[in-house]
Amino acid sequence: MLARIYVTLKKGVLDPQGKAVQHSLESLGYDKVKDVRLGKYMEVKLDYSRAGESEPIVREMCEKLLANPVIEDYRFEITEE
Amino acid sequence: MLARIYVTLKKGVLDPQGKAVQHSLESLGYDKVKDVRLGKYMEVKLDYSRAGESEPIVREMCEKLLANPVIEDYRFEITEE
Amino acid sequence: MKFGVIVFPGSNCDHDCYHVVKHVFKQDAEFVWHKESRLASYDCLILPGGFSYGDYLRPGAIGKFSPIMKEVRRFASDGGLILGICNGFQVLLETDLLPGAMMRNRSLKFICKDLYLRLEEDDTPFTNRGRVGDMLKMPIAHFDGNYFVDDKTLQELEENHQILFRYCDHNGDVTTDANPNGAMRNIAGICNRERNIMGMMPHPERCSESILGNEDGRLIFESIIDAGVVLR
Amino acid sequence: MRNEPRVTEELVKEHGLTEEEYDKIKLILGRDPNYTELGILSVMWSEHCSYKSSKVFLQDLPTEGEHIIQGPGENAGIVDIGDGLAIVFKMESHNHPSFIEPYQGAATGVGGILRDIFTMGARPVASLNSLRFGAFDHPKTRYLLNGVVAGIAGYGNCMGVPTVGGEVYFNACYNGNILVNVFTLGLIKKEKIFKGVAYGPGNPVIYVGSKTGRDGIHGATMASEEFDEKSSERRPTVQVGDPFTEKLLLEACLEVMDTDHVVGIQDMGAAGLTCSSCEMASRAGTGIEMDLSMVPKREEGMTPYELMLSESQERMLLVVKKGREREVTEIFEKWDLDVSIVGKVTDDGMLRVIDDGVTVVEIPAKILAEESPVYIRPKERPQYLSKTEKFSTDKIPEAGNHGEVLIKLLGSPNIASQEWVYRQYDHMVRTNTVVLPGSDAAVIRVKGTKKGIALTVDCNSRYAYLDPYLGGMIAVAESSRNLVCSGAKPLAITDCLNYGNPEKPDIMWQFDQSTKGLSEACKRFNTPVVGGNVSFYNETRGEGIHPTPTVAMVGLITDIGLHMTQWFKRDGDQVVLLGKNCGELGGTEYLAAIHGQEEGPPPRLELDLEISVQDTCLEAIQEGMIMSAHDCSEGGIAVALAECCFSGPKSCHGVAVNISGDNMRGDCLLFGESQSRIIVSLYEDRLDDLRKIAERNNTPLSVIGRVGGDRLVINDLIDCPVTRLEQAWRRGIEERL
Ligand SMILES: Nc1ncnc2c1ncn2[C@@H]1O[C@H](COP(=O)(O)OP(=O)(O)O)[C@@H](O)[C@H]1O
Ligand SMILES: [Mg+2]
Repeated sequence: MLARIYVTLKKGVLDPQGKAVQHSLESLGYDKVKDVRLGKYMEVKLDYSRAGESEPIVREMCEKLLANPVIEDYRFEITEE
Repeated sequence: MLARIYVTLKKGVLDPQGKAVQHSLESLGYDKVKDVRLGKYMEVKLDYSRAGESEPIVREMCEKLLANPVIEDYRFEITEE
Repeated sequence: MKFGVIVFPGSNCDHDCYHVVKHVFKQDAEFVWHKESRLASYDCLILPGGFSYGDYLRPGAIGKFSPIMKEVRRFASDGGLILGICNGFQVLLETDLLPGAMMRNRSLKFICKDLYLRLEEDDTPFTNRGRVGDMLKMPIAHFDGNYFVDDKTLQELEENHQILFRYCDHNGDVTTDANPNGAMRNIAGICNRERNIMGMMPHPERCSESILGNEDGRLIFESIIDAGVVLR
Repeated sequence: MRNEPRVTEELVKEHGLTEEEYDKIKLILGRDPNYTELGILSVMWSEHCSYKSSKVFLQDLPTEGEHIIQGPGENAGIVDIGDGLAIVFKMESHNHPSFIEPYQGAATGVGGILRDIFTMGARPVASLNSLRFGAFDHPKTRYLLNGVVAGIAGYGNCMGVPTVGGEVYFNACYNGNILVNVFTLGLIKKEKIFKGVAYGPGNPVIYVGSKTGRDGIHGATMASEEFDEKSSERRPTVQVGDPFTEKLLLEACLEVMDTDHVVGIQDMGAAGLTCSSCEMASRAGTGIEMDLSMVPKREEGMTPYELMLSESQERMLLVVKKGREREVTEIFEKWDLDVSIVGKVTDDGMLRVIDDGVTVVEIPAKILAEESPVYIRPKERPQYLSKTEKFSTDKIPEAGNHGEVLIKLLGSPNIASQEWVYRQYDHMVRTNTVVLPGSDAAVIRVKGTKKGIALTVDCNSRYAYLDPYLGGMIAVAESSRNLVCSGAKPLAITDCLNYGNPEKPDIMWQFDQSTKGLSEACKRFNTPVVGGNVSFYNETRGEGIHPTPTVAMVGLITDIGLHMTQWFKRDGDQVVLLGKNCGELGGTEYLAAIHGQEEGPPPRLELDLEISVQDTCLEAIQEGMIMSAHDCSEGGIAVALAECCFSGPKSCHGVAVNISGDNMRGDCLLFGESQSRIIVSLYEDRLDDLRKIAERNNTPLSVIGRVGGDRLVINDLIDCPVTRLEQAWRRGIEERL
């Protein structure tokens, strides 16, 4: 199974990297850019045969390690590879 | 419109971060983890009214700035917010 | 006093911390390998700076699972003194031994330079040698020192006098311009409520010898040694 | 047999081998090489690995001296510093990879030079870097600058090795070819030196570090070619650095080397497994046999060709004593590193590689490592020199307001404060850095002794362009002067010789001339060359860079308490100039930045005068009589004086001086870059002592003024508040970004 995990900064947490990217885009002339937020994208390959099996495991991995609950939210999808 | 952009390392390019996360998950007892790859996830808000309009722009932004063509691939989706 | 310096894979200020307590302050010191699951008896543990696990994923994130961290927690709850410097501070945050999180510096660049700190609390084992309002010159060297915490916790930190250092300018004023990394309220160092755990981004071990041109860092180590004597 | 491409004429050419070279190969082997062998031979005989165009020209460099333990030929040079200790250092270029991918290119450059040092058993304690970018307003410059600096920071900081100094230059000649030269110095106990030797047939060969992937295959050949549009297609071969793994590798290797299990050890750099194995065998007069099935792999289906040529980073090859396999393996496993016994030392002198039970490579190791072709390429004095030499100061209009010119110069990128760069480097970790970046040379202490080590890297490539011989000499003279200003006695150098295409006679002439100049100066300063690196083919579409013989010099301070810095310390101190103002404008920063010209003969260098000035300065520092010492380089005496005023970590000082040069124009006097000048400041009552030293050494000395006030005043030419000068200087680079 393949878990695709998205870790983003919580609403209300300032995102200096997103701001910097936004700024660069603007200075390249992309004036329609209104906001940029930067996060992490992870692909975790798991040796399970069913999505249902891996779901609680992936959730646990996110809680424990992959996201920092003080500043980050996460979500994920699980698919066959 | 909202562009969700995924930037990942090209196949074959070493991913030290992914490797370290994988190692850590393994030593936490997640023995079903076979591979971890780390990438970036970006949300770019754009002041366009139609997806078709923004698509070439987003592609260009990826090529120019958001992805490093030497070592990274990218893909994106565009949705209403 | 006996210090233990925890060595994570990727720690790189471990030797510096050891050198300072052992050779400058003539205390007992030992390195403690992160894979150890038993902790000998120490009076103070130092979590040194560096890049534990390369700072991959997030600074301190992977280090928190090192086997030794279980023992560090126990040591903490028994009231032992713990000093986390730079990456050590980040590990303490990730471990929840201290509240908050570190984000990338506002400038998105690594910053290594001397700057000034205002001492905010002198009633801790780490700062008892100073007086509130003292100004200390100390170097920082980090990529992720942009301290963040939710509003409620921030208020608690203030109310419980847990903020020990703030970045200030050469006049001692805590200003936005003096903030090197975007940290909330210029926070450079905090302690826990029980006041036996301190985390700070600046490096006192880099400024405790006259040959290095600055001895302001001595205050921290001398305070700890004083406190250690009292504890005994 | 496997499906390997047949070796055709076409394929041979693609591998960059000439017909004659290929004939030689056939003659040696007595047969046609197979595909894997062709790959191996082509990298080992590439310019980058074999030095085939430069070898003969490097033979004249002085490489021996009283304190030299190891000269060129090993992974790094070694110099004795007493107390049972030695220093190990080397400089390497990573120009091409950094142009293609600035962050990773620079990062892996740092990784490579660090491995060169700890492979000898030394703990790396300080790094330097010398960077050259195109014109600041060139569209790629900012991107490259940002990436390279971040890459060096990213790798070096993570390793916990302080980057204590360096240099940054901008010049349009680097628009299509930046230079990234990195240097590391390590400390070692004299009796614990390791070398890359595979002694003892039967001893196991051990691989440790990252797994092998398809990274950087043909990196070495890439460094041996000019850039063209197709270069970007080679991008997938870019290596990614993993400083965390390297940090583990460093600690683990030092731990292993603390035992007595290790016979020899070498890092895998350019040409990876191939280069490390054949060099180790060749040095020991042995052979090595390897079984590729034992090599840790990152990807599936890798061919022998790929495995042998991969330049995956963070890998080492060890030969250990037979029977110690388990002990060695355990140490590496403690550090969570991949480790595998991949082969053994043999007595037949062959590099033999086995894949799937089949021998796929069988070539004498010596042929690969030492018997590459050698070329004495034709050389010819370049045309452009007859034009640039026709320079006359009279044609340069003298700018009206010298104060404004000084401000402009101080803010120009080649003179402005480089703090934006070194602030991103951890320059204090290890708590040894006694003089941080920002003075003439960095100084680190050697814990457990009274000693200090000073380090600097220098090259004015504009001088080298206008007069390669003189440029080579001046690079050495300036390095030495910088060390002396920090209170150190120069010991030895390492270099990076960066040039265009050596197949062009005028480039070869530049190379020959500047190497001769460098050599001559090293002999006179008694600073042998203990190692270095040649980087050719720094050309894009036929446009070569300025010849750039970068010199990194290391010196010893016997009493660290007597180190020196460049800035004024106290109001009231006397300011003294050692040396003479000759007012030469040729090749100056003034001419380039203010008048947009790169012309003229560079300033003269009289070695006797230079040595006398340096001797006087060093003696005076060692006698403890002076408070500051700063050498005059780019921007001349006006810039040097300004830097003395404001570059210190504490408060600024003003100064008022009267300088003289016979009847020369104001701009020549202020901004001319005459060599062999040092500005010192001292207590008034030590003046006579200084005079005595100067007299004994025959050094021209003039008392030119006094520290004090808050303005810089030079004759009736300049009178300007120091804060204004300082601001221009501090903001110079940042403002442009
Ligand atoms: N790339 C760099 N990395 C670290 N330090 C640097 C770098 N470039 C310049 N510096 C530091 O800035 C100071 C000024 O450099 P430079 O003007 O080249 O000095 P000098 O002319 O005396 O050699 C030196 O201390 C130098 O080490
Ligand atoms: Mg210089």
